Amino acid sequence: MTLFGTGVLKGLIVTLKNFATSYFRKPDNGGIFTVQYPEERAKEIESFRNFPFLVYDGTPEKIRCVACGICERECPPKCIHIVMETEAGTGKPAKRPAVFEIDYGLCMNCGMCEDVCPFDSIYMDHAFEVTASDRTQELVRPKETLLKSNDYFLKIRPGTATPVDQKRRAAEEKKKTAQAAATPPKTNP
Amino acid sequence: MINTKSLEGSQMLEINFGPQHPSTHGVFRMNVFLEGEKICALKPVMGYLHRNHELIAENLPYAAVMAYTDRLDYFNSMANNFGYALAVEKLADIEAPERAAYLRVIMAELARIVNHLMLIGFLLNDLGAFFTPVLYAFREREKILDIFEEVSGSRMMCNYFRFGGVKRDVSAETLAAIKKIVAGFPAFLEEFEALLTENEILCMRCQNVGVLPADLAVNAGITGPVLRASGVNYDLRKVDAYGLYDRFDFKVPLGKKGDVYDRYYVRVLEMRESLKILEQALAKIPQGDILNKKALPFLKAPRNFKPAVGEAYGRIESPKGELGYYLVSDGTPQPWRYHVRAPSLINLTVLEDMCVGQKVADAIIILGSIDIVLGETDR
Amino acid sequence: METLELFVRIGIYTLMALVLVFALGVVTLRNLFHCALCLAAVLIGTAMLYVGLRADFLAAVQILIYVGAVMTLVIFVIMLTEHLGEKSIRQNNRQSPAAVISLSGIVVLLAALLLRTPWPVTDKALQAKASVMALGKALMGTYAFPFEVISVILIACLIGAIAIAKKDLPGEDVS
Amino acid sequence: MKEIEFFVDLIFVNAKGWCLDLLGHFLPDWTVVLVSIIISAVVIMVLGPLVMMYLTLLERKVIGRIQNRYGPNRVGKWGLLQPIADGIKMFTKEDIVPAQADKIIHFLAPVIIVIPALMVFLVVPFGERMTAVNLNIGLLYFIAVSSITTIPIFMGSWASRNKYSLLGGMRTAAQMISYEVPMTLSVVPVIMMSQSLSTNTIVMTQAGDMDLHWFVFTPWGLVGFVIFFLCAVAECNRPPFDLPEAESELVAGFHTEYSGMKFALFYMAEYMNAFTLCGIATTLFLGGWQGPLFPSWLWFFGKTFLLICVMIWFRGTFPRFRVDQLMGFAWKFLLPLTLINIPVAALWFFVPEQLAWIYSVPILAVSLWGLVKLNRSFVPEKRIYPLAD
Repeated sequence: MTLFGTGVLKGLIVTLKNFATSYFRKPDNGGIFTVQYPEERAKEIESFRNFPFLVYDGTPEKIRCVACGICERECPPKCIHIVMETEAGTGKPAKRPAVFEIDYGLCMNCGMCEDVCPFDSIYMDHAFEVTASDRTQELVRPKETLLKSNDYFLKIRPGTATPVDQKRRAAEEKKKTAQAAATPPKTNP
Repeated sequence: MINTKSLEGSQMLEINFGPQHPSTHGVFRMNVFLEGEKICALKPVMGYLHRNHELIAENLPYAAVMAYTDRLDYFNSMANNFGYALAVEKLADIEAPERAAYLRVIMAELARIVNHLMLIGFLLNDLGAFFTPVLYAFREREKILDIFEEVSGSRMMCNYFRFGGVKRDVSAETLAAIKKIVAGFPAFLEEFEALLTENEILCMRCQNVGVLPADLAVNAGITGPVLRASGVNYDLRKVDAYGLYDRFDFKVPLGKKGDVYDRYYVRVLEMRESLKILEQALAKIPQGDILNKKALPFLKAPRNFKPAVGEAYGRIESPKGELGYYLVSDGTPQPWRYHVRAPSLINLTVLEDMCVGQKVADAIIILGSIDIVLGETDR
Repeated sequence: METLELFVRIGIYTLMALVLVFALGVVTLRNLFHCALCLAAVLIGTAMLYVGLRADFLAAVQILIYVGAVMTLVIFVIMLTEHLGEKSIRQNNRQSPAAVISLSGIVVLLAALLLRTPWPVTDKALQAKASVMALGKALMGTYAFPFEVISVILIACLIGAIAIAKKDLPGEDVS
Repeated sequence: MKEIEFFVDLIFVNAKGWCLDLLGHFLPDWTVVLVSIIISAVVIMVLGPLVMMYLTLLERKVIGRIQNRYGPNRVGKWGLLQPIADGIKMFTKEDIVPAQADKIIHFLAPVIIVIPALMVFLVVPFGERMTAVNLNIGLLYFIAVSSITTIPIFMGSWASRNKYSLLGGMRTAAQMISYEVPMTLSVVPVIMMSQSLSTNTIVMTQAGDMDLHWFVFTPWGLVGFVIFFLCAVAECNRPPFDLPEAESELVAGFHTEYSGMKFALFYMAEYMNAFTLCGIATTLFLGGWQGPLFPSWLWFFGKTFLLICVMIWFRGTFPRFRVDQLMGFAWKFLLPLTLINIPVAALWFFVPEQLAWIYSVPILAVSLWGLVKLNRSFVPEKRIYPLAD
């Protein structure tokens, strides 16, 4: 038979121990596990996904997105809005988005757009400090704020970006050689 | 504003616990009739968090629904994903490859540990402890959530499962990290139990409070730890042996009385069993594909996934009970009918039976011990 | 020092006035809970008057018993029975003129009696220190018998209360 | 050496003396008496809130560490300015009064609750010759004044017109009345031993050699101390006896409908009560300001804060009792134990010390064991959980 009151004392000892260990133990070993946020930051995990962003190569003009609208259609909460640009003279579709907006207030960070995009142009970002004071204006992000360079993409998610880059380079090489093959070689007279 | 209503002829105090109340676990309301501190009648009122989950799902391709199932029981999205993936796989006759199946079990069991930890923490808060058990639970949960973030990209809304597999393969380092967590967890459980299990105040408060007799539990369709605490041996991991659960050696802990204390302790023991499963799974996990070849094309084009006309019911032993997904396909990319059997909702039906005759303080802990998440209850 | 004594005197008279005002409140206020609070104030004021008369022990006991226990019980009962004390009660009825007449008669009678009675202030009484020890000795020695009788009454009350409370237990159902 | 020690001991007393001497030169006699009262009053008025402010910080820090957090550490070094920031916040917050509330009583309740909390400071002996008023009924005064606290709590709970407040108020009344009984009775042995109700005399009788003749080092003193401390925890509504506020059940109990400074006053009273109760526990059982080497006021504050830390430790560890168990604990467990404790202490007075040890320890142990046996509902059931396949 255990003495009445031992359970209570055991509990007191546990909390006393934790009080003491909080001064010298490491966080993963029973020490203080809170992170002092603005000064310290939690370890950034590569696969972390927050809101989507658009990738461009080199300069913002060279945008990968061709405004095909697949992400717009597949987005479960329908937070993407795309309008394709038309060529100034001809009025033909220019395979470039004139408008590309994502409503961050609506987006649920599921990553569907990233999965379905056939042109490797939309990916999930790491940036999570996206507060806004207005729900309808500031949280609807236009193309300009969504665009981020490929270098940034390589920096935050090297594991995803490097194979994509290799694939794209290989495709470009292939295209070049195909072009080279297609143009008839100059025949020597 | 304040009035006493007469109920069954006697004068009683009617109190609304919630929807704005610190311990109704979200936006839940209990309409309680009190005589002094004793509860004479109790009506649960729900629906404050209704988000039209089922109708949204019926208008989306099958793959897109996965992200919404995360939001059902937001403490263990991995288990929700598992159930939905099983249902769709049954409908379309796809099987997950071996490695993916192992990963699914690992994630589901980690989710179970997270869920039980949170439940016990918040139950203790309902009992009046000042956040200490919750924060100890958070300390350990944090480590598991880090794993979830590493494999799926998100800590709570994982969206990790796919039909015929999982979203992303798990690296050897991550597996090693899981192994480390599993190895270190028993020590934490010891500490946690030293703080709680034998505490006289906790025993006084929990033992013989909110007793749920086994026959009532079975008749009301209660599942999960609440049912097992009443002494009924019913665990879908054993009954259905879905996934790979028939390959692992684990036991089902059972309670006797079916009171709050049993419900608390059965969950502690379940965490220990989960650790056993995790150890075995981590030891045996093979190399290989993580996605069935049949399902691969649908990743890029979810709308091409059109299962044949038919119906399927996939169910798993979620940490809260039997979580079932019922799907009817009419051959289009969207399900024709989609229904969730939410354990939180069905376990809540016996709340009044357990509470009547107890004190106000007991109603709060009984509600806490059922383990409801309003996202799942209201959908 | 005389100035100080004047202050004390002023203080005591103010206190007396306040006690009277609160006492008036007890019988005239329409809300039962307010009446009870006024009564508590009267009791505290009386205790303070005792302090002014250098009867510290009596003051402390007055507060402990009347304010700490009896008033708490009274308020408790009001809250239990009157549904948050919302009901306001009528403080007068048709019999009030008659009551005023008879009461004023009693007041006149009492006042006459009080004024006629000599209140001898002896040197012995002024010098006697009402110390706790003396009180204790008196209670345990000279007045031991009445003291014990009161305790017997209290025990009888306790047993009676238990007997009344016990009836409502659900276990002992009358067939 | 001795002189320096004596000087440090009486530093505050002497400071006041110098002030009065200085004023005595150019002021009439009667004002000096008034000034003396005013100085004591101001010191107490400042000490009370100051103690309360830093107790909140201490509590948050200690509980933070218990829970493996830092606790407040942003405002000032180690969060030392946090109480001031809280105070500013409380002052600037909107004061919300429910539409149906009884406005006057709703306003009066938090004001009145602070008065007894401050008044009890009068008889707490903070150090040698540092009792504000050396009443010969000090202890009785303390118990009487602190029993008033129930009424403002009632006023607050009634005037709010909120059912949670009402339930909280009911619980407070029941709890305070119940715990006052064993608390008062647990003090009786101390009064018998020191043959006085004056707090100063009680401390004096605990001097002995090395200033360590504390009552807590006797069996009846230990039992009395534990009971008194548990009752003190219950009296100031702190966990595990915090039913009147029971956050998870009654939102905030009797002060559910209070905000801003009114809420802060309730809070202030609670913390000041915790401080004074710990101070009185120190005075009665832990030898008050008695102790070797250090100055008397340091001993007093050290012991008091140690007891307060234990209260905080309780808060960081325990779940809450239920209403009926709380009452049962007071009436069925603490009360009989105090009643047994009184004759044990009385016998101690007449019997030589060695013999007294020999009989009193077994008596108390057996009665403790018997009470546990009689209160079977307090003892946890042992359960075995089958593991099915």
